Amino acid sequence: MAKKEYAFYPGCSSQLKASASNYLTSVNSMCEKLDVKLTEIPDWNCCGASVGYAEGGELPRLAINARNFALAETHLPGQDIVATCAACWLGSRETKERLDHTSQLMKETNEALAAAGLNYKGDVNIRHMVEVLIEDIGYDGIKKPVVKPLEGLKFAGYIGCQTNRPFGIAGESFENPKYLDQMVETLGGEAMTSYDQKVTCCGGALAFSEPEKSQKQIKDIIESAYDSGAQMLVTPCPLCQANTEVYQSEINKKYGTKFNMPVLYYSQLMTVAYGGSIKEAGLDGQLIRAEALEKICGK
Amino acid sequence: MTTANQNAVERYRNNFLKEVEANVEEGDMVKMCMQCGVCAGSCPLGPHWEHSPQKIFMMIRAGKREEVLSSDSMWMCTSCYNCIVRCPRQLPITHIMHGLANYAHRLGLAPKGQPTREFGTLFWNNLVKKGRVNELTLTIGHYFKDGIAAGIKTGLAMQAVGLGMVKAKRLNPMEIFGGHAVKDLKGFHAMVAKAQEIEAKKKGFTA
Amino acid sequence: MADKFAAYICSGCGIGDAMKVPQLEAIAKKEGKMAVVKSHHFLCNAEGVQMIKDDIANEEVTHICIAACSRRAKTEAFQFDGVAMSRANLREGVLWVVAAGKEHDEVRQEMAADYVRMGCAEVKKMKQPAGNVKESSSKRILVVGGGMSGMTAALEIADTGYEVVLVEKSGALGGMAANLWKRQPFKAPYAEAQDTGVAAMVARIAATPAIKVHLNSTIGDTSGAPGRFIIQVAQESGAVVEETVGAIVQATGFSTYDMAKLPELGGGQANVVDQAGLEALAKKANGGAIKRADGKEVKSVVFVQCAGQRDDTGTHLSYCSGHCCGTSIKQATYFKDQNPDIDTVIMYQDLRVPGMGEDFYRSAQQKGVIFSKSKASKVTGGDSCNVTFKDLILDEENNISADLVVLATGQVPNAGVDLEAWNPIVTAAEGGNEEAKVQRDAMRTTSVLKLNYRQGPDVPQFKHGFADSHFICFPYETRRTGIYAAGPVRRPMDILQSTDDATGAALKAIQAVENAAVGRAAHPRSGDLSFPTARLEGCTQCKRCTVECPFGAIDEDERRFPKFNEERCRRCGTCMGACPVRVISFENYSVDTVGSQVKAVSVPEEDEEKPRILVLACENDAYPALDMAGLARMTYSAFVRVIPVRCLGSVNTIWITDAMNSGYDGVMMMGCKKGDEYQCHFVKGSELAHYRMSKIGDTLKQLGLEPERVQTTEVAITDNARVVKMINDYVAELEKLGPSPMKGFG
Amino acid sequence: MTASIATGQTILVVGGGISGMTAALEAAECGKQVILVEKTPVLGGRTARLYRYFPKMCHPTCGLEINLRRLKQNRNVRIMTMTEVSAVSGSRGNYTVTLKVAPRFVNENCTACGKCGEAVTAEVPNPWNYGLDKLKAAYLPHNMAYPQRYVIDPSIVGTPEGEKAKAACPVGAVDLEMKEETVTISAGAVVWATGWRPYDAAKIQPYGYGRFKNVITSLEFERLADPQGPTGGKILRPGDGKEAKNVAFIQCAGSRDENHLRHCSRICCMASLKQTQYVREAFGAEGKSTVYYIDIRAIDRFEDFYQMVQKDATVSFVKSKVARIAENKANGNPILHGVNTEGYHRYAIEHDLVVLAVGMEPEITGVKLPDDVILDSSNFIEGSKDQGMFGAGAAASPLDVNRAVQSATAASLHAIQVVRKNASTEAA
Repeated sequence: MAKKEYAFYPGCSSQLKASASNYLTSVNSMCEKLDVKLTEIPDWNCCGASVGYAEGGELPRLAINARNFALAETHLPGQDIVATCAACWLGSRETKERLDHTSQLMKETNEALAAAGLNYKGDVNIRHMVEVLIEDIGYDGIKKPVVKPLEGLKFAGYIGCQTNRPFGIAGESFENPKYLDQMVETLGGEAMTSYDQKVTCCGGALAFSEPEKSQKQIKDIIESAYDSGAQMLVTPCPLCQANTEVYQSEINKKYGTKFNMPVLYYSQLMTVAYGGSIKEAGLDGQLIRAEALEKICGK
Repeated sequence: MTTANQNAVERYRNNFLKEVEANVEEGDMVKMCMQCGVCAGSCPLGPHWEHSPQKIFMMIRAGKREEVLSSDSMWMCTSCYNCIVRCPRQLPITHIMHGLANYAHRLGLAPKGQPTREFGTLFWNNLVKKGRVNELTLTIGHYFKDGIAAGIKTGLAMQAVGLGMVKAKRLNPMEIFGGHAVKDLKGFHAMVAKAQEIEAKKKGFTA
Repeated sequence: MADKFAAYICSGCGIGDAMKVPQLEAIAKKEGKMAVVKSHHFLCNAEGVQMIKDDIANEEVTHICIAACSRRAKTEAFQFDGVAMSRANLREGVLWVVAAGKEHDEVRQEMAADYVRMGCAEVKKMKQPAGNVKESSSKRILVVGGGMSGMTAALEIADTGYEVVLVEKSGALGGMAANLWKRQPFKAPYAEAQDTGVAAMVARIAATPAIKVHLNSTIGDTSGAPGRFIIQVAQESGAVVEETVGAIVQATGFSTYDMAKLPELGGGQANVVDQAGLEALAKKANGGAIKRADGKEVKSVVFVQCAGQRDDTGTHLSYCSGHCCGTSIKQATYFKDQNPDIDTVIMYQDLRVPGMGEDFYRSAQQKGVIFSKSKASKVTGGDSCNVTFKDLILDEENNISADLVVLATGQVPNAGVDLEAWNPIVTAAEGGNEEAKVQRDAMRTTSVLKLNYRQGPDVPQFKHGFADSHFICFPYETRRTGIYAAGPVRRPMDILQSTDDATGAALKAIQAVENAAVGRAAHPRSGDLSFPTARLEGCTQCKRCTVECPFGAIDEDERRFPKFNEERCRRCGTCMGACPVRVISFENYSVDTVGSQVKAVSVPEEDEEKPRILVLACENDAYPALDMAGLARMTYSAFVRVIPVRCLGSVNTIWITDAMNSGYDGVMMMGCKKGDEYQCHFVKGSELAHYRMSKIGDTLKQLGLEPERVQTTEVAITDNARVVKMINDYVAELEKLGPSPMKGFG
Repeated sequence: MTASIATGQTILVVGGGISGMTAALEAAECGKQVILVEKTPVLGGRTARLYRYFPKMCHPTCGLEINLRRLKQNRNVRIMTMTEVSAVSGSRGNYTVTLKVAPRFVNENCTACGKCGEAVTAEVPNPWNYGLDKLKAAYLPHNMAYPQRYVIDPSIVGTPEGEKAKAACPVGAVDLEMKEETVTISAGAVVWATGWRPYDAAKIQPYGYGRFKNVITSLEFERLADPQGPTGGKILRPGDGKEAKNVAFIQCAGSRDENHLRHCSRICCMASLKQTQYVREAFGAEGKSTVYYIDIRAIDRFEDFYQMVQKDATVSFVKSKVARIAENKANGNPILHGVNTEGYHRYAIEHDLVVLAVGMEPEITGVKLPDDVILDSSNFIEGSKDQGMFGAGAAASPLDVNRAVQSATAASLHAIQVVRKNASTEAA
């Protein structure tokens, strides 16, 4: 298989020792096994996420995303930009759409970029790692390197919002996307297809500003996962991962629940199935340890 | 009343819809709403809205400027995009809500102490400072938004979580002294400043 | 050529296995008196059909009875020119509905035998309708009304090669549409108001020799019938021109609901106009800024939808005029297209722009027209108008001021005289009531068509004064043959629908003149060449036929005898059913064709405990329902004998009394739904039957019979399961009653 | 059949629903030669599968019976079922049309005696009931099927089941050797009366059609209410056969929606109002109907019907486009989530059954039409540039039955005008 190369946009949360550093770790191991080469966009900056709107306004948010595009165009010409973070992907894609459709905004954006000595020509292509896996590698490609099938492990595929709406993964439905389930099955695990909260919002950035409201959301998400018979949650989004994992203890305090469900990234599952170590899979980065998976690594 | 707000009132007299079309992100789509209410029913935080999106659109058409801009409803948006994908008129509702919130914020009409307003501001300033988000300072800044006492309180409440994150190498105490940043900070800041300047001019903000 | 009768009995589809066909043949020969009797194992296939054709050709057979499947089946196969034909229903009517098994062989055979007897008896009384080709029949078509619908009809008729007489009461063609600045879009992309096209149509009409136009003219009098209507065209000058036409399209359009009736909405006050008023202002502005009557440029306008419409209090119009939402949208864009800064608000409760109108709605929103779901309660006119309304979304009372307020009032049809009101007055007038005579004459002056019909001067109205058809599948099934309403006179509608409607009416008018020329019936018995004749020497001038004819086909001549206008007749036979002295009949459907079937049935003696029930079933709904019961292999009592009738209205009470006299135990009549939402395609057939039967109670008593022995029921075509239950329950009921005391005396 | 049978004076009508039958009959009753082609084995189209019509609540099969009788006795119409148009060439007054005739595997000898149906055991989904039930693979499509002739489902041809059917037929009507035929005819004018099809409800994801058994379409509901339907007219929900007494009707399911159909399908409001009366008919005061709507489009005198339904205590109205449907796993009831926008009232209401008032899309969508045909933004047929082909009924616009018949009658006259010109030129 020829090496596939992409311009990598890890995003703030996936940096070293950041909240999704374990995501980064596992993505790197996963890509190694799949012979995918990721080259970080040099000097990339934050996407502004969604909540940046309050102070950021429209054009500044477009500009900071365009800055990443411009850098990618210059330093990694011809390579698709690949984001692992849902917010980074969405922020970038929205910026691209907006600039493609409104020449006025494109003009103003480049005016701003000029101040940083940059210019965006408008021909980057933005993709999420999940798209790369499904479209470029394919499920067969994902299956090939499997050496330790995740036999007997039950996962609820929690997709969340921003990898699903408004763009979503080609061929998937907004209300019932199936790709995580299919990945889990491909890796030999068992997908809880009856899980009915897979696209429920975790509260996103409001986890900080409106904890009660978003923790109610998270409660439903975890509860339904238990109801479906899952042992673990798997997700493609760092914010979803953080919110659903970090606040379980809080929710237990508030609602007297006994939640203790590991929340993992698809990339961690793959790394484990590919024979990676606990460390390579970033399993040591779990607040709620995924013993069942660690056991497989130990095998 | 901020001068920006004054100007807006002057310029649009009683036609709030025109004002929104000109100054609010995607505001020119507000007029296309047909009041079906699918957005109102699709929002995860729906129960916490005083006015649903579709109702806000009607209020805009009805010229209820103060009521809309001082409302904290838009601030409930979690950016889940359910409303966008279901809207039969394809209104970019999420963005309009963000736009309205930002506009109200810029005019100084947004509710004081609205937590998301404050967190959002904190977040933006944090990312602009270094070009990348510093999760530690962000978190601390957030906990201490209501002053030391409250900060320590929430801080302690979340201590377990915090320590857990540190233990899991997903939160770095050292970040408090610097941490991740873009190398060309100068250029980055110049760019952001420029963008803000253009936008302010366009929308009549006195930046 | 002498009549020669033949019966053909099919033994296919299992008939031969379940019934003794040779015995049936014998019956056809002996009792049915058929000259030729043959059976075939597969009568409907090429060979069987050829056998029949050969007999017609070589044996000079003129009348045939096919004893096989239902008259509704294998119609392609059993289609023979120049012969009269009856069908005895041995398959759907016997084989499929009588329970299987030996124990039922006897009753099954008896049933089949009776149907063969009945088929033979019927065909003996039948004549092959000759038809009635007119040497001189007019194929010109009168169009009344020169608006959009009338002009469309006229042009479409002319384009099809027929001559048109177009009568318009005003001094110019164009009607309401001529007063519009623009019309709603009627073609993709449905985004912009379009030119009305009136001028072009007027020019085309002027350039079409086949269209003769009478302006400033009305209809002074209409007499005759399809193919020979005599029209007196009354001109303004007082002069009268006579025109002969074959059919009529009534496109007399609508008037706007009078704003003055809406004082609470500012009707009559300054700067409050209706949609027509706004069109006038827009025409005046001619694309420039629209100004009010006082010359002030309009900077803000509010449209109030459903003004005096959709009113359930009984004060104003209860219906919706359909076009008004689209019209207000169009009018709002008049302002927006001229100056986007003009505030335009449309207050609606349900925005009704069906179909592609949705694109027009979007386009207006795009232009900044503000739509507000709210109900206006009060409008005041003046220099600054004010509208008090409840915003139904924001759930609050509010008010708004505007330079101009437009009320979307409704369409009121120009349909002429309401016959519901006319009939009692005429009856009174005929009774010699002088006041009524005055009323009648006054009323007649308000008539549009001034028909010289026994049943009134205009076409019957359906609902809210609109001259619409009663049927969903058949919008052109009118109650006056050869006269077709088109456009808003028959239903509230916009221009797009009107032009479609007028084109359809044009076709029906053309069909009507072609039918009239050869004596062919119009829908629903289209193609029927039979027509009613009366032996006037027997007539008692009771007028029942003239009064009860649902289509106003029968007038009274100077001697008060019924005067049949065959071209107006729809061949339902209601007159035949009405006639107490039984002098009215069709060649192939008469008191005898049915009566002889009733008598042909062999009624068992009392001790045999085999009741006989006569079922007279409407051929359109009840008879198919019975067929379908057979098709579904549901079983019902073998004691019934079913005779299909054109309509229960054609049922003459003599058939009932004959049946009872000959010892039947009961008679069951199956007709269509009656009442306001009647299903009867001959309007009142079912209702008349119920009425008539309610009257024969006395006759039954004289015969010493219980009234329960005669039942009149309503059956829908979907009732195959229900009809089986009805029959079986009725048989059970009659068995309780015991056998008819008349048995043996018949 | 050869081209000689049809000439430039022949009118081709495509589609045997009420619009096609009307166009064909009106022309034929004006003395014109007509060829009526229908894709399915029977005439009648969509309307024949409705239980009742609004606003009269009468039965469509009543009008069907009249139209069939008109057809049976009119020799100007040649009917071809199981036939589709595969190509049209030529121009106004002189078209050459290629027809594809699918094998029925039953010839005109068939007397509909039913022996083949009795012999066969294999079953296929019943197309007449939208697959809500099954019927024998040798079948008469329905009680009023015309032509009244059986159909052998292709799935049993070449199997022992097929042979059973053949063996059972006493008149040699079963012909398993039948092949698809291609026929070429000429016609002066073409009327496209190809009708409509329901928008694919599964595409309206938040409503879970296909995921939740008790969410059905308005057309399926017609079959449930019809005595000739799969439940014999009992309103039993597909999930568990339980009586559906509390029914939700969701308007604009696909219509007025730029994610689905841009246009308003016109009939759905009235159809749902009508169907609330089915619920009343079935359960009386115990029935409960709730209509979720954006605007109730009961135009002209349909308004009377709306007002009548509004007065019906068993029917309530909620001004709201339902946001999403969830399923109560315990009892299979759909739960509707949304907001009543008249004053902003949030709801989460449970019903026994949800009926989606699905929109109309032209059946022609996806069919290769002659380039000359003009379509609007929703693919409804406006006509042809050469003005020799015409759209009629629901193929031309989303129309109710009454207006479809108006439209078809008008199209019929336009077709007559074309062939008439031919006649005069040919005579000259």
